[in-house]
Amino acid sequence: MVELTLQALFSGLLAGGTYATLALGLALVFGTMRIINLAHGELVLLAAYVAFEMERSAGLNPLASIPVALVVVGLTALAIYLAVSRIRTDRELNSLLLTFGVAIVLTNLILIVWSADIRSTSSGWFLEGFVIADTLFSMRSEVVFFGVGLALIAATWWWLNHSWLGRALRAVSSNRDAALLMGVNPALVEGLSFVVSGVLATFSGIAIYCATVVFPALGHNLTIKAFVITVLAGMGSVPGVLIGAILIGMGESLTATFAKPSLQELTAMVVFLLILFLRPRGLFGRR
Amino acid sequence: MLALESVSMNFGGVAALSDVTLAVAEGETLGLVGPNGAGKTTLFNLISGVFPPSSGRIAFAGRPLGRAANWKRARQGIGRTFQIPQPLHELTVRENLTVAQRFGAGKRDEARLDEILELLDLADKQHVDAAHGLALTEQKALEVGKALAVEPRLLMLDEVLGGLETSAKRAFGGTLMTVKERFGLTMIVIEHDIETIRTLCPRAVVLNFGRIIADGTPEAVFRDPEVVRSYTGDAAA
Amino acid sequence: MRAAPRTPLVLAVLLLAYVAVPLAFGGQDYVMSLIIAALTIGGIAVAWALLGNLGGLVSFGHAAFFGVGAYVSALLTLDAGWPVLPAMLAGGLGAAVASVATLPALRLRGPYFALAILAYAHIFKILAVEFESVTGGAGGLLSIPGFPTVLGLELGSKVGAYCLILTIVLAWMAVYAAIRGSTWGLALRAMHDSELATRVVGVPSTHLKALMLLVSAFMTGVIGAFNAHQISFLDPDYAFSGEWTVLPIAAAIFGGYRTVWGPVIGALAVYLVDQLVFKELMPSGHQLIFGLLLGAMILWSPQGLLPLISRLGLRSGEGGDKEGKPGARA
Amino acid sequence: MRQSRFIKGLAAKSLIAGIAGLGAVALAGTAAAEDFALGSHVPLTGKLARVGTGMHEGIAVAVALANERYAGRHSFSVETIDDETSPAKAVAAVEKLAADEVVAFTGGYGSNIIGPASEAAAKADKVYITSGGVAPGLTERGMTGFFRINNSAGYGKAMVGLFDEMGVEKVAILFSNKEATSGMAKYVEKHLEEAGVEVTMHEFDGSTTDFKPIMNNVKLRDRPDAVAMIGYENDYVGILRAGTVLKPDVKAMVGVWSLATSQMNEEFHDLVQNVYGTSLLPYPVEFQGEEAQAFAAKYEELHGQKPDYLGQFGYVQTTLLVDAIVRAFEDDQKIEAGEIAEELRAVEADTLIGDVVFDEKGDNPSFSHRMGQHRGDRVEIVWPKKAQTAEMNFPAVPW
Repeated sequence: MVELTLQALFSGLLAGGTYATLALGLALVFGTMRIINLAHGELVLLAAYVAFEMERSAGLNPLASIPVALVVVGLTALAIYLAVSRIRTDRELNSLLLTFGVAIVLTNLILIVWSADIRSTSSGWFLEGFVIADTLFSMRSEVVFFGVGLALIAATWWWLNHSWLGRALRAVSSNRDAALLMGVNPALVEGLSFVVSGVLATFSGIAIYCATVVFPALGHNLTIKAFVITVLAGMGSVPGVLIGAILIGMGESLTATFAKPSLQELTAMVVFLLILFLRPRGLFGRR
Repeated sequence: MLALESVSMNFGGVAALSDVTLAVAEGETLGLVGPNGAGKTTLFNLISGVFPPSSGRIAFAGRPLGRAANWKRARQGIGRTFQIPQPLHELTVRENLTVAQRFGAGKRDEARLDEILELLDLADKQHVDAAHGLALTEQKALEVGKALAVEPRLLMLDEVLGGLETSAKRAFGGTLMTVKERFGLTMIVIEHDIETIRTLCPRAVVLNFGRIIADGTPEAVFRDPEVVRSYTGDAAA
Repeated sequence: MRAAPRTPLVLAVLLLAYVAVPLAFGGQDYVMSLIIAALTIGGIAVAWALLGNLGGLVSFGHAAFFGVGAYVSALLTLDAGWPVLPAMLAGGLGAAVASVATLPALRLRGPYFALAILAYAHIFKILAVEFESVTGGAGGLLSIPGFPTVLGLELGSKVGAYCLILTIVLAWMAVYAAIRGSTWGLALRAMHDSELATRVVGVPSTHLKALMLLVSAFMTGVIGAFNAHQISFLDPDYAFSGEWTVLPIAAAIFGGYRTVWGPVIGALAVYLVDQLVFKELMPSGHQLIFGLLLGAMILWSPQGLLPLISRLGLRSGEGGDKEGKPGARA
Repeated sequence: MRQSRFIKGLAAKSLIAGIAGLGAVALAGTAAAEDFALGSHVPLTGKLARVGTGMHEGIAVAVALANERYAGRHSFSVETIDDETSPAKAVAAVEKLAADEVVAFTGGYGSNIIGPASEAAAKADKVYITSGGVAPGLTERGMTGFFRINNSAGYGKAMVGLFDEMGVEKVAILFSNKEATSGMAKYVEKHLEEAGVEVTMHEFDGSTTDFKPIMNNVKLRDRPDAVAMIGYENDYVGILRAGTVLKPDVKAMVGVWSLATSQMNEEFHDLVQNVYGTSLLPYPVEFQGEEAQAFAAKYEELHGQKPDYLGQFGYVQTTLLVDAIVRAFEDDQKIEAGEIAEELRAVEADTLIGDVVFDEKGDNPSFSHRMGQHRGDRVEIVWPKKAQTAEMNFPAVPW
């Protein structure tokens, strides 16, 4: 019993690390522009497929394909931003529909280019077990990317709070007009937030490629999970994303262990709705 | 008609209204004055139920309003305007009034709408897009018209004369008096212009920093040293 | 006042739909099937647009109501022996009742509402899987009864099913038009951009929105029930499939969701062109076209296809690129 | 390399579609022509795109080989429509193909899609043969023109038979909450329990990626002798990875479809070692007999890869159909659905997937799958005994 609980919590914690990286990109754009990028999951997936393609055709380790994936996903994110920035009326909803369209396009492009087969890394190193005290079991990839995720979250947090650009970004998110007066170009900053979200999506995609399997239809699930965590965290809270992600991860693994694995999804959805209804600003949201 | 009892309102720790106690008699026209940020509009928002007060009680026509929703208060007979005109989008001027009448007064009475439009000099514009086709004076008139269509007993006007030229102001002030007489209204009027208050309101209440600092005839009130200080201190610009 | 000059046009369209289409395509089952499927999407699109336009609520989870309607109707006919047509109405009611569970979402703003409803669709699907004793679980329901013969018209035939779905869709359009033309409709349209102003003149905006949600759910539920009896099988994946959300949205956006005709025309255009043209060109992944279309419409003509056409036609008259003059929406 | 294969596949598809179009036109022109157009709907997009494509490729091989076999006498083509894993589109596809006057239908994937699609075919008075849906209900509908060469009982028999031979006493079943998988899980549960085996059930959602919590439950609570996995590729990979990490003390990991395949062996080589799954043939395929070798050669020629089980099923069902059509046609130069059905019902064939004999419902009761086991670069057939290419390696797990 204790062992089961500990393992469930440990698994949930590690899953939470991956979820956090996944959600942070979405949360960043959401925080800056009030735009929910429904194609975020597809960006993550795109990174995974770039890693797959590099591994298959050039035999590269997934980690080594990060630079290429960064470029591909970053440019795609930028392209999405350029499209979204053209929206003039009712940006909040129209951007939702637009990125929804982009998501459909990306999913089908991935299907056409890489087919519907499931893909995952063939690098055995990532899949080796990592065992703590003979009771807590995990894969190396999970531990590695948990660490990477923590580092990315810390870096993003530091960047938002201490760098000039990060502060500009936060200024734009709280008051676009005031930011303009401060000499910050909101378009530039918003574009930047999309690119940074692309960077985060890249790492998330590589992590998922190394730990689990990817297939074209996965993007939608990823977006939903990211959004659930973003809502749970609350607008603009970077630590909130981490904590929210870990809560969701643990909630899922506890449900799978002690209730019924098929109810995992239900847990996440119910938590999501409860937060929306009872505490719409999220657990750690400002405002 | 209206009674406020120790009403306070805080926004995130900042007191917008503190301990306001105020009674308005039936048929009265009360002028509400004070510098910007004194809490005048907040008071309107509390009475019309945009948000509930942090503490205190408000009673209308002898009954406590409690936490009744804003649309219910409209139906009970509280009409109000907004300082920045808020026409109902996508509708014509007449449709604006139709909606207000149908939902606020619970009936359809085209004759009365005609009368309101006529009184407010909007008859020519009744089929114009309310959100995009009106001049400022007309927008202000529509604000009053929507509130009247609700068939209120209490009408709260938030700077409906603000921003108008002197002659227009005078004419519109006259219209308001006619309207009040015609429909037997109790009115609370927020206005910056002392002259307007003098002509429209037998009684004036001055708010500053969320507190009532004077209450009496306009003459008496505007001579009150504290009122003068509050005005020269804040509203000179 | 609005309908008067259009009466001949409406009559012509009705004649075309009820007489010309069955005469022309009645013998070609597959064309009729495509049209039926397109109208099914169109019916959801009307319900979606009613909620979007009048309620100001964009939903990303109409599959939730579609699925509930389908299950309720299918189970009533299979287990309780109900006749199909009353069961379909009950399916609509079931969806409306299910939408009561989604009422708390009305407090949420735009995108939050959209995604909250999506969460409901997920939850309903999981429940359909888990309550196996009632719903048949993941295995679903096979051999759901088809449509009866009414007044000599065999609704189970292709032409019959076509007439049935056509009637339902037209009825929904009529309901939509009637609500929109009423004072309620005025209040609902006004709410979209000026909610507080409507409330202080006595409009119970949340109640009205809730009502629109219920009506929209009811409509979608009946369409879901129609589809269940038409296809004669259900399983959770199919009944709550994202397709029932995606295609209607694309159709409504494409046709213009602020008009009564737009969603249906959009559905017919999008679905038929996709199935007859794009599918030939791209055997795999042609849904891509939907995505492109949706994106392009949002960028260049968020009011839909009809305004786009009229704008292209009347280019000289338009000064700037300002969207949505009220006249164009009425 | 993969990509070029795909493009070739596309080219082949469009070529086939083109030929089919021509064939349909020719058929419509002359009623007693010797050109037979078959209709096919398979999912080439959507959730089942991968498996649909596999069957599609097998059908293409069957048609190509039939053209060689009957060269000079008859020609065959197949017109395929992507049903996008949607029942409504499958029904429309069947109706369109029927309107194009195809002779009969071969294809369909997913019981939920085959159900309505085959009903549409029956309405158009056409024979429908498939291997894509194993739900028992499909052959219980009293349809005379519906044939299925496989069924869930055949899969279940193989899995239960293997467990029986292993002599396990306790089995944990991990299954996806989808239609085919949950049906199969219940079949296996029932038959194992009847055989006195203790069973624990773990139902998971199709979107599950982390199987460690489930596997840990299996390891610490259930402590079974063997784990039965009933899902799809992504589930198998997840379960096996969880197993590799947690190393539960079990003697065997057994799956069903899509597991003991060459593709899984190549792409998840270490992960699937010693794992069992249904498989008709060993890998690398040792095609024995002329037909099997011809099939394999043609498959490689057309699709640039070794055939998998999906291709074999698609091939077998289509070949049976083609031969029945020819027999039905040659006696009186007429194509009649009833006659094709009769010919199919008279079939007693030893095919690539084993014996095929249809009962009056169109089911193939003699269908029994075989179990393969991943061993190094090979997949050995280990059950049933008579089809064995190697003794099973038991107990053995990937870790």
